[in-house]
Amino acid sequence: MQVINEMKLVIDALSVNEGYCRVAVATFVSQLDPTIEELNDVKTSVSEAVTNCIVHAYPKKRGKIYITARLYADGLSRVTIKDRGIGIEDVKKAREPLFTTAGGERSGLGFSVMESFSDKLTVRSKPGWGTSVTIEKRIAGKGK
Amino acid sequence: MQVINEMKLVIDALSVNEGYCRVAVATFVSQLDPTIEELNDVKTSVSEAVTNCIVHAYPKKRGKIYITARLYADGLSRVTIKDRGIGIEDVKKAREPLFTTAGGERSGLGFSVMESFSDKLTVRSKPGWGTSVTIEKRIAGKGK
Amino acid sequence: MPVRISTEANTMTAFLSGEIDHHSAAAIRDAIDTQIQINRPKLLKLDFSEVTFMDSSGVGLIMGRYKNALTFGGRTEVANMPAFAEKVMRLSGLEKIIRFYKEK
Amino acid sequence: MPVRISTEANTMTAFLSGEIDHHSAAAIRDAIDTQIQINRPKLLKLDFSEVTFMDSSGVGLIMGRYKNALTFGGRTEVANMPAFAEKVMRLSGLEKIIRFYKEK
Ligand SMILES: Nc1ncnc2c1ncn2[C@@H]1O[C@H](COP(=O)(O)OP(=O)(O)O)[C@@H](O)[C@H]1O
Ligand SMILES: Nc1ncnc2c1ncn2[C@@H]1O[C@H](COP(=O)(O)OP(=O)(O)O)[C@@H](O)[C@H]1O
Repeated sequence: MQVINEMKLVIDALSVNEGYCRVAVATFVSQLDPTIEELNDVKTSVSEAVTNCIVHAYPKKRGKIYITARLYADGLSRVTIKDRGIGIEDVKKAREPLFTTAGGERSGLGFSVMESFSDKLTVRSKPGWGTSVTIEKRIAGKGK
Repeated sequence: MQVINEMKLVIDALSVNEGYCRVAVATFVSQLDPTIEELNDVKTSVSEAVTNCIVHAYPKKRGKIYITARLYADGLSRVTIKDRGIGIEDVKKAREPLFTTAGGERSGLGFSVMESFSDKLTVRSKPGWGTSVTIEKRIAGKGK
Repeated sequence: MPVRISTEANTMTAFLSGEIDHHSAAAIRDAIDTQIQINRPKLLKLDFSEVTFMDSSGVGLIMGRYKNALTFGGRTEVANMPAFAEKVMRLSGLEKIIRFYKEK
Repeated sequence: MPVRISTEANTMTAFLSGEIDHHSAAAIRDAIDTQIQINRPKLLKLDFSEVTFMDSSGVGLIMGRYKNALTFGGRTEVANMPAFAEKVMRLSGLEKIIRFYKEK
């Protein structure tokens, strides 16, 4: 399927950038003329993935978040959020609802939200290499 | 001077992305709490540079626009807009007001606007290599 | 500030607003906890009617306030959760331990 | 559509709105030129009061309409240029050949 538009964003993994990242992706996806609900789904799942890069990926150093968003002619949006952080030992376990390694007030629902707010979620991770999360969301849009 | 935040955006050189690029940069620069006028200055000069990548840089192929925005602790914003297009033969001449090689309705005022809307404009270009435009704008901000 | 707090008799109400994410939750949490400490309310009411975005950080935020209020013997209720945030809430199962309701 | 056009006697007014850049200028240009062709106005009035952003593409847009109206013997005026766009206008020198004015 043909990519009709693509953007890549690289940004510091700082919590002050959370809002910026999800809005940057959502505004780009807006070109597919999504409904408000579809756009909120994209925003929410991107927010979870970006927050994970900030909260979990770089416990010791200041790192970067790598975002790619692709729009396809048939209305598919595919967003990849990647870090070069510590990675995840056991991805299957990490994706279980309520599982969290973080203290504070993390709910362990990040991956569950990404899964239920998108059509397909792919997580690739390796300790020491980093984590890459791909969120696919089909935009039926206002016109349909 | 310390960089407090940085973002890089790579996006297709399509005219549909003009609005997206200037808003993406302006929203990022908003962290420095600019006045409405300062923000409009950034938006306008970024718009000129991005439009040039779309109108002039890639006459034959579909290319990319490379944007970097850096925010400094003292309130400086530094935005670089780059392409890997055809480049500019004579940069000094290109920067003259009203000079344009394009037909249509280009006014030849792009570089003049960038210059008068920013504190410092740097243009680097080489035929066959591409063009890189750096716009520096000091944000005094609402607080000052 | 993304939260405004008012106290009346034994009830403390926190009106949250704007976008709730991991970043903004920190300030909201601190503001509410300071007031819980001072007022020790019997009922903590979290009003979400002015919230425009929320991810799973909102779940942690509610859960954390619930626990903190309980420390002082108070219970927590959540009012006016916007429709777009209900999907996150259902995933959390919070409705099993906290009362959610809508006001007109 | 970022332009609304109304015609009255020999005057045609184009109300531009939203963000004017190289991308949006194309549709505005086509819409106005089609109507110039049809109406051949003695006076073309370009009203910028609803414009929220403008870069140098706005200069080319005005200049192009000025020339096109002139082809049919019409003159062009620009009304209500917003303050933020005046800096671009000053650079262009357009005020030397076209009348700019504000209405209340
Ligand atoms: N980008 C990441 N880098 C490293 N670890 C991660 C990353 N994303 C998620 N994890 C791990 O997966 C666990 C579950 O993530 P998630 O479902 O989003 O819940 P939460 O963020 O609330 O902990 C996290 O606690 C963390 O251990
Ligand atoms: N990114 C670029 N790539 C190639 N040529 C460029 C680029 N930017 C500007 N130029 C050249 O410089 C000239 C002047 O640019 P500018 O002042 O922005 O006016 P305009 O865009 O209206 O032509 C252009 O007509 C073009 O020849």
